[in-house]
Formats: sequence, structure tokens, C-alpha cells
Amino acid sequence: MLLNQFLLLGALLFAVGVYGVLARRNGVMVLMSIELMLNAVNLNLVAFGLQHDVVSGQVFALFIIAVAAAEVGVGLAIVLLLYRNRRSIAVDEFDLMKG
Amino acid sequence: MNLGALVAFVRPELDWHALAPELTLLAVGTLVTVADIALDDKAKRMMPTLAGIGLLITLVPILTLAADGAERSMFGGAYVVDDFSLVLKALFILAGYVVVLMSVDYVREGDYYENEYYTLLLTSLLGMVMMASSRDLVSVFVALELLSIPAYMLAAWRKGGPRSNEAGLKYYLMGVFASAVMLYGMSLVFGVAGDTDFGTISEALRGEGASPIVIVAILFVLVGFAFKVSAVPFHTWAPDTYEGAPTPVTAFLSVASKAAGFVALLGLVFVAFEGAADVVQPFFWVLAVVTMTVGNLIALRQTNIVRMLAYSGVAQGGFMLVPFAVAFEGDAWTVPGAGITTTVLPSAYEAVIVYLIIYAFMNLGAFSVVLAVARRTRSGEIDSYAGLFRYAPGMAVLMTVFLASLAGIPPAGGWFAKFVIFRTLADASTPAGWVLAAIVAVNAVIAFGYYARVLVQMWFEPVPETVALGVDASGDAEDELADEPAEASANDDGGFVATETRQQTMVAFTPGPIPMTGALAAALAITVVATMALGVFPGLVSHFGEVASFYLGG
Amino acid sequence: MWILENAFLIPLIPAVSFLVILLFGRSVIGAERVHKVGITAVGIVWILSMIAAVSWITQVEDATSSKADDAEHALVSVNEGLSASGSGAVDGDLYLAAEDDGHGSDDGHGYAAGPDPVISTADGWWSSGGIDFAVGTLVDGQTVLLLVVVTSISLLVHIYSSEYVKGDRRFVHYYAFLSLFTASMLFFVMAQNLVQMIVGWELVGVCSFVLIGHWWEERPNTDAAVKAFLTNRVGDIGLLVGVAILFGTFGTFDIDSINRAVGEMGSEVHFAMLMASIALMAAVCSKSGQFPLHTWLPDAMAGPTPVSALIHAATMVVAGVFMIGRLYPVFFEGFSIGTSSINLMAFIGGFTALIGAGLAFAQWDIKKVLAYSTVSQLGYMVMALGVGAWTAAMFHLFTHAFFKACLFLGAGSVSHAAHHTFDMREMGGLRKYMPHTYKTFVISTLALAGIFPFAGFWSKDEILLGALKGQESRYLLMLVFGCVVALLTAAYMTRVIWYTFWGEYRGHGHPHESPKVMTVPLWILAVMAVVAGAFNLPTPVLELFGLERFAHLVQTYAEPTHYLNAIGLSHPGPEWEMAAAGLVLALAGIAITFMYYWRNTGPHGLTERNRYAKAGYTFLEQKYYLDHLYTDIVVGSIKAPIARAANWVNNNVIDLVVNRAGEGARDSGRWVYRWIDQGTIDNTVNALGSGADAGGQGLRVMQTGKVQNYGSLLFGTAAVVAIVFVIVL
Amino acid sequence: MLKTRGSFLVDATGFDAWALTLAVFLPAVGALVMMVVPRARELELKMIALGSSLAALAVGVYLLFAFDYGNAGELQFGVHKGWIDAINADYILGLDGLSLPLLILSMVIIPLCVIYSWEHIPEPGNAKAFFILMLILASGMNGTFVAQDLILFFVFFEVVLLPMYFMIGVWGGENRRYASLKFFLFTLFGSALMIVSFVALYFVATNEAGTALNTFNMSELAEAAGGDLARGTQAIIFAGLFMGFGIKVPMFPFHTWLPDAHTEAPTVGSVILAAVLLKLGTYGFVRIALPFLPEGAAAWAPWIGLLAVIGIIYGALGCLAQTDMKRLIAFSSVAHMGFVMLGIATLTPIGINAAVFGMVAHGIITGMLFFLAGSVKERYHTLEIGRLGGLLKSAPRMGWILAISAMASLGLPGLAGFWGEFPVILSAYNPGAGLSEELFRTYMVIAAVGTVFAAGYLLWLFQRSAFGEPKAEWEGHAIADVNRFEWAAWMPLILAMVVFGFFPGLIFGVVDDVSVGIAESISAAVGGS
Repeated sequence: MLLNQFLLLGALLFAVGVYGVLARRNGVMVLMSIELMLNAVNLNLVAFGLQHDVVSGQVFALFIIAVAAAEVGVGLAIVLLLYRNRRSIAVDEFDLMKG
Repeated sequence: MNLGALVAFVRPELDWHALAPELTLLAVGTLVTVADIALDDKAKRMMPTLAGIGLLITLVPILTLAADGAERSMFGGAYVVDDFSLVLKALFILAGYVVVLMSVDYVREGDYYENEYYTLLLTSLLGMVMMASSRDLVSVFVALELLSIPAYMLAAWRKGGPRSNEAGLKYYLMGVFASAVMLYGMSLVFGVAGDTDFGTISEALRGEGASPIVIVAILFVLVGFAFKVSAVPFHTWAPDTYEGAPTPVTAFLSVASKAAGFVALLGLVFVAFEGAADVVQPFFWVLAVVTMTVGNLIALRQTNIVRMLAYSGVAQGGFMLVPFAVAFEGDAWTVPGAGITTTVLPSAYEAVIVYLIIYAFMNLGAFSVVLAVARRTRSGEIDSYAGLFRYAPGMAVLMTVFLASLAGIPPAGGWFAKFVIFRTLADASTPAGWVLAAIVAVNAVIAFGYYARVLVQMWFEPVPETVALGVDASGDAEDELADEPAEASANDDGGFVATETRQQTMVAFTPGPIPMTGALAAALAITVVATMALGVFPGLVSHFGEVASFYLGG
Repeated sequence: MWILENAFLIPLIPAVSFLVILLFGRSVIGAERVHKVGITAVGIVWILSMIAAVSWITQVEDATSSKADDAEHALVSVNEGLSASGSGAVDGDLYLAAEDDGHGSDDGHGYAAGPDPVISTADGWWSSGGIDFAVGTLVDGQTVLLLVVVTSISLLVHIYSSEYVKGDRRFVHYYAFLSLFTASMLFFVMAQNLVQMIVGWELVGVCSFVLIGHWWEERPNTDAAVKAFLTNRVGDIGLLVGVAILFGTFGTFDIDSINRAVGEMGSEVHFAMLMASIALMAAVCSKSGQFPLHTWLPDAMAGPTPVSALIHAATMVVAGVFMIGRLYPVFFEGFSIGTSSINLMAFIGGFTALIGAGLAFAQWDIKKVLAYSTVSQLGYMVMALGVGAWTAAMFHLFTHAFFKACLFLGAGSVSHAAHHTFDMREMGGLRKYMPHTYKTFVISTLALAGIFPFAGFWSKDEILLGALKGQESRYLLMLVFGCVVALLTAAYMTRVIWYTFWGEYRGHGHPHESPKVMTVPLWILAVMAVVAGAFNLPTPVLELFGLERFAHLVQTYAEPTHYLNAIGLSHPGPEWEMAAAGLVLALAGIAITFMYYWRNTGPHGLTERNRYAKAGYTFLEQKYYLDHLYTDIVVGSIKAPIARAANWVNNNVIDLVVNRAGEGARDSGRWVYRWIDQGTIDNTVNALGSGADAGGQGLRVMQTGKVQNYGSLLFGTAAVVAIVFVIVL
Repeated sequence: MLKTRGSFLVDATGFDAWALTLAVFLPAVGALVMMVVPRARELELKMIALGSSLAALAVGVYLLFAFDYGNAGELQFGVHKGWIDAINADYILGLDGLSLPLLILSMVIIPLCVIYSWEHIPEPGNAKAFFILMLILASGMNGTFVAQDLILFFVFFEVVLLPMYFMIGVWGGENRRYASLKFFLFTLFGSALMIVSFVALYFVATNEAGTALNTFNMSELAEAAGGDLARGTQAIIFAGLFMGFGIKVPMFPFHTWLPDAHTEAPTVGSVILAAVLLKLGTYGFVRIALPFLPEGAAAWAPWIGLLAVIGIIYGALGCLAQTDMKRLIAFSSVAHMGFVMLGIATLTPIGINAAVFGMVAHGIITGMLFFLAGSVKERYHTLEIGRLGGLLKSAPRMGWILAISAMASLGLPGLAGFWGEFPVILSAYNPGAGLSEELFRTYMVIAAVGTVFAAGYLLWLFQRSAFGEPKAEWEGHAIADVNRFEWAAWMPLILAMVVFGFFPGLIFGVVDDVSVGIAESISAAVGGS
């Protein structure tokens, strides 16, 4: 069983995603990075599902894929809105409110 | 491996009565959307009414289920309807109803997509209602996203307003990021337990002990919800979002969605993670202390009332986290039916629920007053409350009641919420518990510090000539000036005190009675009556707490 | 006996008159007629007191006549109306049975077993800790003695004042508080328990406060009043503590029981009694103007002269002496008077007598001379008690009251004539203008000086006797003190006579004799000053006239024999030598002064020429620099050279220890307030507040407003916590 | 969980069962009625305020007559109804010899305050709100004195906070914001720790047998007298109560809120504060801390005594430092409460009796003094002692009242104050429960010295303000003498001073049974272990 490899790959993907979210200024890229993280999760779930020999892992993964799609939709909408108002999608420029 | 066994699909048994509340909500939501498409503009004024009535109707099946009393379980225990879930569903619905009442005029007077607003509100509520019944990682996740995604959009609902947009953006990014982290944790949990339903996880963890993977798994999951309940240091989105979002939405987020987070935590911690007590309890101990202390201290420095309430909400969340820190310090007792012995502390469980209920009403009340007062002052600054007692004594008294309640001063309801927290700690009577009790006591005092600032303005100060044009409460007014580059440059001076760099336009102020509307009056009435009633006869709420805690049996 | 059991009526009447005068004085009665109310009330009380005296005497007669059955008789007669809690009469017969043997002194006159005091109590005054404390009256010889003194003097002063204070701005208040004082004093002397005693003690204090400050528009008067009150409060520390000790030891306030208990337990409770005695001594020092707390008494002369006569000469100031006599067993045990040859009480008394007499020389204010004379005489009484001469002390109290009151009223009459000055340098030659005042004044002076056969002679003689051979060991030092004081007293009083009545009139205006209403009381008192001595003549004297049965009246009727028996007190018989010596000393004093002033012989102007003498004189004039001494101690500065100090004291002659103590306390109060309270405690509190505020400010750094910082914070925390847990667990 | 519904108090029947409830809630009802009356109709508002407070007082008078003095040690007029079943807290009211005097005191003070403020509502006016707050205060105070359930007690104890906060903050003086907030935070902090101790008691308190009581019923907890709790545990829980009550008293060093609050508060605010609110703390000590945790009390008594005597001297020094009449009176409260606490610390019946008497006496006397300060301020527009003077000349009656009050306050026998001080000194000579005699006798002497200081600052105050000629600056001003409202408000207090001074039994007789009971249970518990 190649569980550990799957997990390592998942972890790697997740780390990359986290880095992307925290480091990229472009809103769209941030969304993409989040997708990466979610896919890392899916990978884990499927792998564990195989290991435990249960279907719920795959089911969980399916749910995540579906929900992720919805999430990204909303996310892109918000980014568009921002772009319309501020002509920019650099997430770190939005700090009207703080403190 | 035998995929055949895996794919063999059995159609699950559906208990329509049990699903009635969710279905009703769904129906109402759809109805609102359809009506919006079908009807002409005049009829659209009916939408809030429609939504409100729909919510009230939703209470009916909840009541019938409660009367019926049988515990119903579906989808292999992933979705359960019992007293616990019913109590909280009722709470969500009521909170939602009050929010609708708060929204009616606010949404109508601002330029919003009115109907979609209610659709989203109802959808989000649907997610919460589902959350109350979820007993499985999958259903918890689905419910969470179902309640979050509409909330992201609501936060950004004032599409013209940069602040609103920014609020939405921050909420969204942080939200999805947090849920991604949470999901990663969930996947590990699944890996350890081999299944996604709480029961299995619980047993697996009992055996597992605190191996590194378990620790990481649990912590990541908890972080996801710590974000939801805006616990320090995962709270950072809350003040900005609360300030930027439309006030009713803020109220909604600060009460309903926070409550949903706690509901999920209750399920996870008290049932699924019991085996990992030595990870969970210290984590929550620290989390609770940091949350209430930091929340209180920062709140002391706020000059914008919504922002102040946001931080106060953070601190209150800290109080609600306290029972988790002693969740498993009870004497060993056997769960009726299940036959497993556990050291879960029932009073801790009740404490959270009791606090949730009371907090919902008093906080919604406070926000209602903010809404109402803003209709006169067009400002969200605390200073703008000066002399309120002179020209609108009734409103001042209401605000006093809610703030006193938040500060935990009898006879307003809040005192009982604080009391049950203390009671829990005393019940656990561990050294850590006593220390925590002392910290809670100190924080209760600090908290009054900033509530008092509002009281001082309302009661002690004369009526001002001018008020600062507010951040949010006054609608879009200030967003235009927020666009000016002056604002942006003001932010680059590195000063971290937003309230000092924020450019404020002072406008003349004429005192006078608060322009009330029926809906707002209703919202105030409901909240104040509930707050006082819960204070004078806490028996009501504590009864629900007891009822709900039977859930521990399942 | 009715009056003895219902003695509470006696203080009640003047109390009522107080209320009547205060409430209806101005409105109903009319301001100019209120004195009639007061006089009537006190008159009635005087009659009652006389009846009480008579009925007590008869009771003693019964008791002594038939000893066998008088125990029961006394009990029967006494126990009517007694409460269970109150009287010790139940075990009284035990003491009566303990007849005196061996205590008999030379003339064979030991104790006749007097009756128990008549105690009537009413329960339920207050109750605490399950104990029910009664209120009531204790009437015995000592009480009756004081009843007579107080009511008599008070009556005369009431009458005298009606002229002296006529047309005063606060005539009504004056009489009201005169009545109240009389009531309080009577209440005090018949107090059945210590709490009542305290109540009376404080009430007379307040009355003196009000009456000293009668003319409160002038700052000096109010200062004097406040000072008097505060000094007495200082003494009251002792009173409260002493009473607390007694209560703690015996578990009761009942004076009778306490006295008997001391007699029973004796040395068991010696230490407690010693502590109690020392504490109570402080109270005596303040109230009865004993060294070192006597300094308020001369200032108290700021009050109207009749008040000085009544309160600060005859009655209130003897309260301390009375209390010692009342609780004599306590002091007797505490200071082991019976066995020692010197003790605190005797020394304080003797020393006070001495310095008082000395100070009297240096005064020019006639009232101040009399005030210091009072201090000195009170010291005499305390000394007497200190050497165990109970009877002598009470006897001297009795006689002194009359002639000292007479002297004060005389002084008042003089100033009334000489345009309200009390400075002797503005008098002189008054004997021509006011013969009555003169005669009475001289008579009382002789009495005070102790010239045979005037009253003072007899009482002083007994005191000296007591010191000489009263107890097992003689109190030699006290004897010396006594003799010196006898000399000085005669001398300074003669000086007063000279400056006031002889020589040429140095004042202005035309002095005139005072009206009858003032002179008549003077004469009455003068007569008493002559005859009062007859009340305790020693047996041998009377044998000459075959009147033995009138011997030692005070001793026979006033002594609380049932206590004194128990502690074993003995009586000295008379000594011709002693009497002669005392008389000679007094005459010598007069003679010297007479030579000095009348015959103008002796070292005149010595004080100007001889610097030692001058220093000595200044020393006296400045009251031994006592006040200055206190002041320095309290203020903590270093003491200045004598002369400058003298000058300084002259300028601040009224600015005395208590005020200074007060200011000292105020300064320290300010210091504590500024530095401790506002400075430390309050600041800590405020610091906490602002600290929280600042903390909030600082924490806001977290809230940068940049979403990605939020994200890193979130994930960072999660990661860190995870790592920590993995390491820890 | 285990539920104990048994109570040691006999439920009353008929009107008696309602008497206490009425006594507590009549003012609150009055307040509710006033809320609906428009602000313009001032006379009606005042009438309602006066009426409801007098109605409560009427109930109080009934209680005075119906009270069975024979067994004042027992709770009477008992009411026992369910309230919060989940936490086993009930609605229990009861009245015994300890509660009665204080209840009556607060019932009397309120109408007097209403009368006093009849014509001068302090700035910025608004009689409606002013009287409503006063009535809410009344309900809270009455409730605290009769509540026999810890949670109920706590609720009432807290109810008084906000009204007083607003009273100081809205109608107060220059520095009112600071003073009011300080007052509030101090008390809130104390009560937070107090409630912790309450719940701790709920879970750890046991009966003699060692079985947990799990009750908030005060009479049961008192009956158990700490049960078999270890001395250490008791001491810890006692510490919480100590903070709660000690801050309210206030004891040194928690006293700093008091002078500010008193000085800034409007006249009637100070009166209520001094007369009743401070008593909540001392009452709590006697009613709750001592009987529930005898050994904790014994362990803490020396420290309480120490703080008490420090308070006595310290308060006196503070008074001497003041130049403001009102602030001086405020500081004197610290000293007087020191005497009360010393009495409590002796753990003897005499001491506790004296403490209760001291509470009532201080309530009457200091209340009176604050009334006077208010009236002086009204006439002279200043309270600078240096600028006053000749009050006896310009307003003789007021001067005499000041004299009487000052004399009473400095503990003159024959006036009420004496009986709060002298017995304390007595009791300190023989402290109970095996406390160190040397220590407490030292305290006794210090306390006795304190009486001299008291005389010092009060006479100083009186001499400067009342004696002498009126200052030149007041030539023009006509200083009005006591007016009829003031007479009406003051007469009862003055009479009370004198009556209680001469008949102390009136209070001692009522309280004695209770305090004897408490002291016995303490010595029993301490001796027993």
C-alpha cells in the first residue's frame, strides 16, 4: 500500500496551497491556491478511504469537489466586484478597516 | 478489494417529519426567489413579510417534533433529530426572524437586491438548521459551507461600498482558508478513525491516544471552527467584516453563524473528540483565556460602536469557550442506552447552550438599538450616543438593558449566562478550573469598562451639536468619502489605529425622537422581553439546557 | 426608704427641666423667665436629696443598732424592687458576717457594718451575647454625699447665675445646659453599673464643652472648649479600656458585684486590676485635672464664672475622685495600696497637688489662680485615695466643694463689680466697696488654707494622717508633699486676698457690691465652709463636749463598709502632733505672705534682681513649660532657650498641647492622605485601569487590516500550537 | 444531580406569606408605574414615588408589629417557591432579628430621601428618572436583606449597582464619571469573586456527615456550618466572599472608591450609599461568610481585625486631611465601618451585636450628616470648611442639628453612635473562637485611640463650620435655616439617634439571638475540629 506516498503528496500540495494563499497578492491566484489545498484534502480522503476500505472517504471527496466549485464561484464574484470598484485585485490593498 | 460491496447502494430511509423544518425553509427560500422573478415590483415589497412568515411557519414542525419527542436518526446516524437539535434549530429560526425584522427597512432604504438578500438569509439559516442535526464530518462540512457561502455574499451585499466589499473579501478568503485547514484536519481524522461519523471517531480516538497525527488532525479541525466562532487569534476577520458588512448582516453573523460554530464544536468536542481530552482541554483553556482577554482589551479602545460590539462579541465567545476547557472533568457516568461510561461534564454542555441562547437575544437587541439610533444620528461612532437619554430616553433604557445584560449585571439575562460558566468551573473544581474562574471574573470587570463608555455617553453627556458621519450604520453615505485617495494615503502612515486615521466628516445633529418602524419596534420588543425574562426567570433557558444535554446520550 | 429605691427621679427632674427650657424656653416661658424653671427643678431635687440623705442615715442606724438581725433586715429592706441581675445583696450577708476584727484602730473605732447599698434596677436596658444588662440606681453613703454636694452647689449657682448671666445673649441655653449638667452629674453619681457611669461621665463632659464654649463667637472660648473635650476624650481611652478589662474579667458591669468580687478573689485578679487601675487612672487624670492632663482646666475658665464654680471646681472635676472611691477595691488591689509605700495614684495626686499650688503663684488672673488651686486640691484628694484614706478623700471632696465654690462665686462677684475683668492687677482695695464678698472670700480662703476650725482644716488633717499612718507602711513622700502644699496653699491664697481686696483700687470705673441674689449664696457657702468640718470630727475632739456619737459622721454614713471590709482598710486615729503641724504650716504660709505684702518686708523685687529667682519665677509663670514641652514633643522640634521659649509660650498661651496634638495629627493625616491614599493605593487602582487601556491599544497591532497577515496568523498559530502539543504530549 | 428542597424556614401563611414579597417589590412596581407616566407631570410622579416607598414602609411597620420577638433567631414570614430548578436556586425570603433592623432602616431612608429631594432635584433635573432609580435601589436593598437564597441574594445585591451608578454619574459633581465608574468596577469585581465563592459553596459544602448539600438555601448552609470542610478550603472560599463583601463595606485598602463616590454623588445618593449600601457588605459578612464558613472566618479573623483597626486610624487621618466637608464625612465612614468590622472579627456575640448596631447607627448618623452637607452646599455653594463658619449664627437650627449629629458620630453616650463603638471595644478584650487575646487586646486599644481621632476631626469640623462669626463673604447672602422639607426628612433620623442612644435594647434585643447563634456555631465548629 502506498499510503505514505499519498499522504506526503497531499501534505506537499497542502503546503504549496498555504504558501500561495499567504504569499500571492493576486486574488485569483489566492483562489487557485485554496483549490490546491482542497485537492490535497481530497487526495488524503481517497487514500485513507482505500486504506480503511470504506466508501465514505470517496463520498466525502465528492462533496468537497462540489462545494469547492460553489465556493470558487462566489469567490470570483467577489473578486470581480472588487475589481469593478477599485480597479485592482491585489488582496493586500484592501485595508480600509483595521485596528 | 471488493468494490462491489462498496458500491452496493441502499436507498436510505427518509423520515419526512424529521426533515420538515429544513424542507420548509427550502420551500420558502425558493418561493421568495420565484416570486421575485414572477411578480412585479409592487409585490416585491411583500418579500420580507413572506420571509418572516416563512420562518415562523418553520417553527411549526420543530414544535411538533419537540412534542413528539422521539429521537430520529437518518443516513446511518449522520443526521439526527433530537431535543438538542430542536432547541438550537428553534434558536436559529428565532434569531433569523429577528434579523429579518431588523433588515426590512434597512435593506429597503439602501440600494440592495432586496429579494436575493432574503433568499440568501434563508439559505444560510438552512445551513445552520442542518448543522444542528449533523453528527458526521460530511454533514457537518456540508452544513458549514451551506451557511457560510451565502454569508460571504451577504457581507459584501452593499455592492457599491468599498468597505462592504472588503468585508466580504476578508470574510470569504479567511473563511475558505479556514475551512481548507479544517478539511485537512478532517481528512486526517478520517484516516485515524476509518469513518466519518462521530461515534466511530470517538471510539477510535479512545484507543488511539494522543499520537502526533491525532493532535494535528484535531487541532486543524478545531481551528476551523475557532475561526467560525472568532476566537483569538482566529478572530481577525470579525471586526473588519462586522464593521464593513450591513448592520443586520453583522448582527446575523455575530449571533447566528457564531452559534452555528458552537453547535458544531459541541458535537465534535463532546462526542467525537472525547478520547483526546488531553489535547482538547488545554487547547480550549488557552483559547478561552486569550480570546476573552484580548477581545476585552481591544474593545476598550474602540470608538465605533459596531466595532466595539464586534470585539465584545469576540470576548463573549471567549466566555462560551470556557466550558470546553473543563469538558471532561466530570465524574464518570454511564450514558443511558449507549452503555459507554464517560466523564463528560453535563453542566459544561448546558452552560454553552444556555449562554448561546441568552447571548443571541441580548446581542441582537444591542444591534437593533444601534440600527434604530443610527436612523437618527446617521453615525456609528460611540460619541454620537451622547445625550441619547435626554432626547430618546426609551432607547437609552433599552440600550442600557442590553449592555447591562452583556456585562452580566442582574436582572438582565446576561448574569445567568456568566453564572452558568462559573457554575461549570466550580462543578469541575480542578485547579485549572479555579484559575480560569478568577480570570473570567477579572474579564467580566474589564468588559464593563467599554460597555460603560456607551452608558456614559448616553446618560451623562449633553447632546452634541455635530456627530461624525458614521462608518456603516448610516448607509452608503461615508463610502463615497472612503473612496477618496486621502483615505488611502491616511492609511499608509503606518498608524494602526484605524479610528484615528479614519477621516471623519462632522455633520450637524438635531436631536429628536428616533424614527421608529414597526419591524424594528418588533425586533426590539422581542429581544428586550426575552433578555429581561431570561434574567428574571432563568429557569426557562436552563430548562432547555438540561433538555438539550440529553443529546450526550446519543 | 422609698426615695432610695426610686432615686432615678432625682436626675430625671432636671433632665425634664432641660427639655422644657430648651423646647419651650423662648416660645412659651419667655427667655427672661427660664431661670425660674431651672431653679425650681433643682430646688425640688435638693429637697429630695436631703430626704434621701436622712433616709439613708436612718437605714445605717438600723443596720448598726442591731447587728444580729440587720443582715436579713437590710436584705429585706434593700431587696424590694431589686432585679435578679442587679444587686449583690444576695451574697451580701456573707460580707456582713465577715465582721471586722483587728481593723480597729487606736480609738477603737473600726467599721460598723453598714447596710448594703440600695440598688434598684430595671431589666432589659440592653442585652448582648445572651446577657441582659439592667439600668438602675445604686444609692449608698457615697452617693448620698455627692447628692447633697451637687444639688446644694447647683442650686446656689442657679440662683447666683440668675443675676450674673442676666441679659446674656444665650440666657436660655445657659440655663438649659445648667439643668442638663445637674441631671447628668446626678445620673453619674448614682450609676448602678459601669456603662451608666460612662454615660454620665461623657454627658457631663459635653455639658462642660457647651458651657465653656458658651460665648462661641470668640475663637479662644471655642478653642478652650474643644481642648477640654479632646483632653477628656484622651482620658476616655483609659476609661473605655479599663471598663473593658473589668467587664472581661468579671463578666458584669454591675459595680456592686465587681467590688465584692475583687474582695473575694483578691490577688487572683491582681494583674488585671493593675491594668484596669492604670487605664482608669488616665481617665481620672483627664477628668479631675491630674498631672499631666490637667492643662485643659485653667483654659476652661473661659466659661462663665458660675459654671467654673459648679463644674470646674465643685462637681464635675471631682467625678474622677468619685470614680476611684466608687471602684476603690479595684484600685486598692491594683495598686496594692494597703501594702506599698508609694504608688502611681498617690504619686500623681501628690505631685499634682504640688505643681498646682506652685502654678497658682504665678497667675494674675484670679480665676486661673483658683483653677490651679482646684487642680492642687484635687491632687490632694487623689493622693488621699492613693494612700488609702478613703474617708479623708471624700470628706475633703465634701468640704472643698463648698469653699471652692464660694471662692469662685466670690471671684465672679468681684469681676461683676470690676467691669468683668479677672486680672488682679486691675483690682485692689475692693474690701471697702464689697464687704460681703470680701468677708465670704476670706472665710473660704481660711477654710482652703486649712486654718482651725474651718472645714478645710479637718479634712486636710485626715489626709495627712492617712499618709502618716493609714496603712501598714507610711507614705512618707506623700506626707512631705501634703505638708508643702499646705504651706503653699495658704500662701498663694493670701496673695490673692492682697491683690484683690487690699491696697488701692487699680481698675477703672466704680466698683460696687453685688446684689443680694449673689451675696446670699456666697454667705450660705461661707457658712458651710465654716461648719462643714463638723461632719467628720474625730472622737477625741468631741469627747470634750461629750458628743462622741456625732463623731466621724462621714466615715460612719458614707463609707461602703461592705467593700472596704473585704479589702481590709483601716482607719488612723487622730494625732495631735499632726494636726498641730498642719496648722502651723498653714499659719506660716499666711504669715510669710502677710509679711511680704502687708509689712512689705522680705526680698521684694528679688525676681527682678536675682536671675535664679527670676528664672524660677518664669518657670512657674510658664507653668513649668509643660505645654511647651508637649508642643515640642508633638511637633518634634528641638527645644529653644528658656527665655525665647517663655516668650513663645506667652504669645501662644492658649495654643496648648491638644490643639497641637490635633494639628500634628492633621499634618500626619494630610501626609497619609496625599502619599498613601491618593499616592499609592489610588494610583495602583488607576494604573491598572490605564494599563488595561494601553494593553488594548498595543494588541491592536495584530489587526493590520491585511487579509494575508490574518491568514498567516491563523495558520501560524495552528501550526505552532500543533508542534507544541506534539512535543509536550 | 441531587436536589435538596428541604428548608429550615417555616413557610408563613396568609398575608405574612406575602409581606416580604410586597416589601421588596412595591417600590419596583412604583418605578414601573412611573415609567409610563409622562415626564411633564412631575407632581404625580413624585406622589407615586413617595406613595410606593411609603407603602413599602407601611409593610415594614406591619412586620415590626407582627414579628415574633420571642424567637428572633428564627426566620419568619418565610416564603419558599421554586425559581431556577435547573441550578436548584429557589425564591426564598425570610426575616429574622438580623435582617429586621436593616430592612427597616432602608425602608425608612428611601421615603426620607424622596421627601428631601421633593423640591431640589439636583442638576440636571429630570425628577422622573431620579425617583425611578431611587425606587429600584429600594427594591434591591430590601431584597438583599431578606433573601435567603444565595443566588437571589446575589441578584438583589447586584441590582443596586446600576441605579447608584447612574445616580452618581448623571446627578453627580465635577468628577462624576471617574467616581461612578470606579464605584462600579470595584463592586463588580468583588461580586464576581463572590459569586465564584457562592457556586463553590454549592458544590463543596457538606453537612456534618460529609454528604454534599448542593444547595443555595442559606438556612441549610448556615445549619451545616461548613460541615466537614477542611480549614484550608474554607479559608479559600472565604477569601472570595471577603473580596466581595470587603469591597462593598469598604475595608482598607479597598476603600478608595468610597470617598470619590460619596463626594461626587448627589446628596440623597450619598445618603443612600452611606446609610444602606455599605451595610450590604457587612450584612453579608454576618449573614453569609461567618455562619457558612466558621473555620474560614476563624482563620481570617485576625486579618480582618487588622484591616479594621487600620481602617479606623487611617480613616480618621484621612478625615483630618480633608478641607471639604462632604469628603470628610465620607472618610469618616471608613473609620466607622472599621469599628463594625472589628466587632465582626471578634466572632463574639457582643461584637456581632455591636457591629449590627453600628451598621444601623452609622446609617442614621452618617446619612444625617450627608443630608446636612447637602443643605450646606445648597446654601453656601461650597463645602470648603475654611470658608464656612458661624453656621450657629446664620442658621442656628441647622447648626444645632450638626452639633447633635457630630456628637452622635463621635460616639457620645446617650446617642446612637456610642453603642456601635463601645461594645466593640468590650468584645475585642475577649475574642471568640480561640483567637489570640493579645492581638485583639492590642486592636482594642488602637480602636479606643481611634475614638479620640473621631472626636478630633468632628469637633474640628464643627468648630470651623458652626462656631465663630459668619465669614465676611456671606454678608449679602441670606442663609436660610432648615425648611419644612428638611425638617420632615431629618426629624425621624434625629429622633432615632436619641431614642437608640437611650434604649439600645431596641436593636440589641432583636439581634442578640441571631448573633449568639452565629457565635455559638462558630465556636462549636472551631472547637470541634
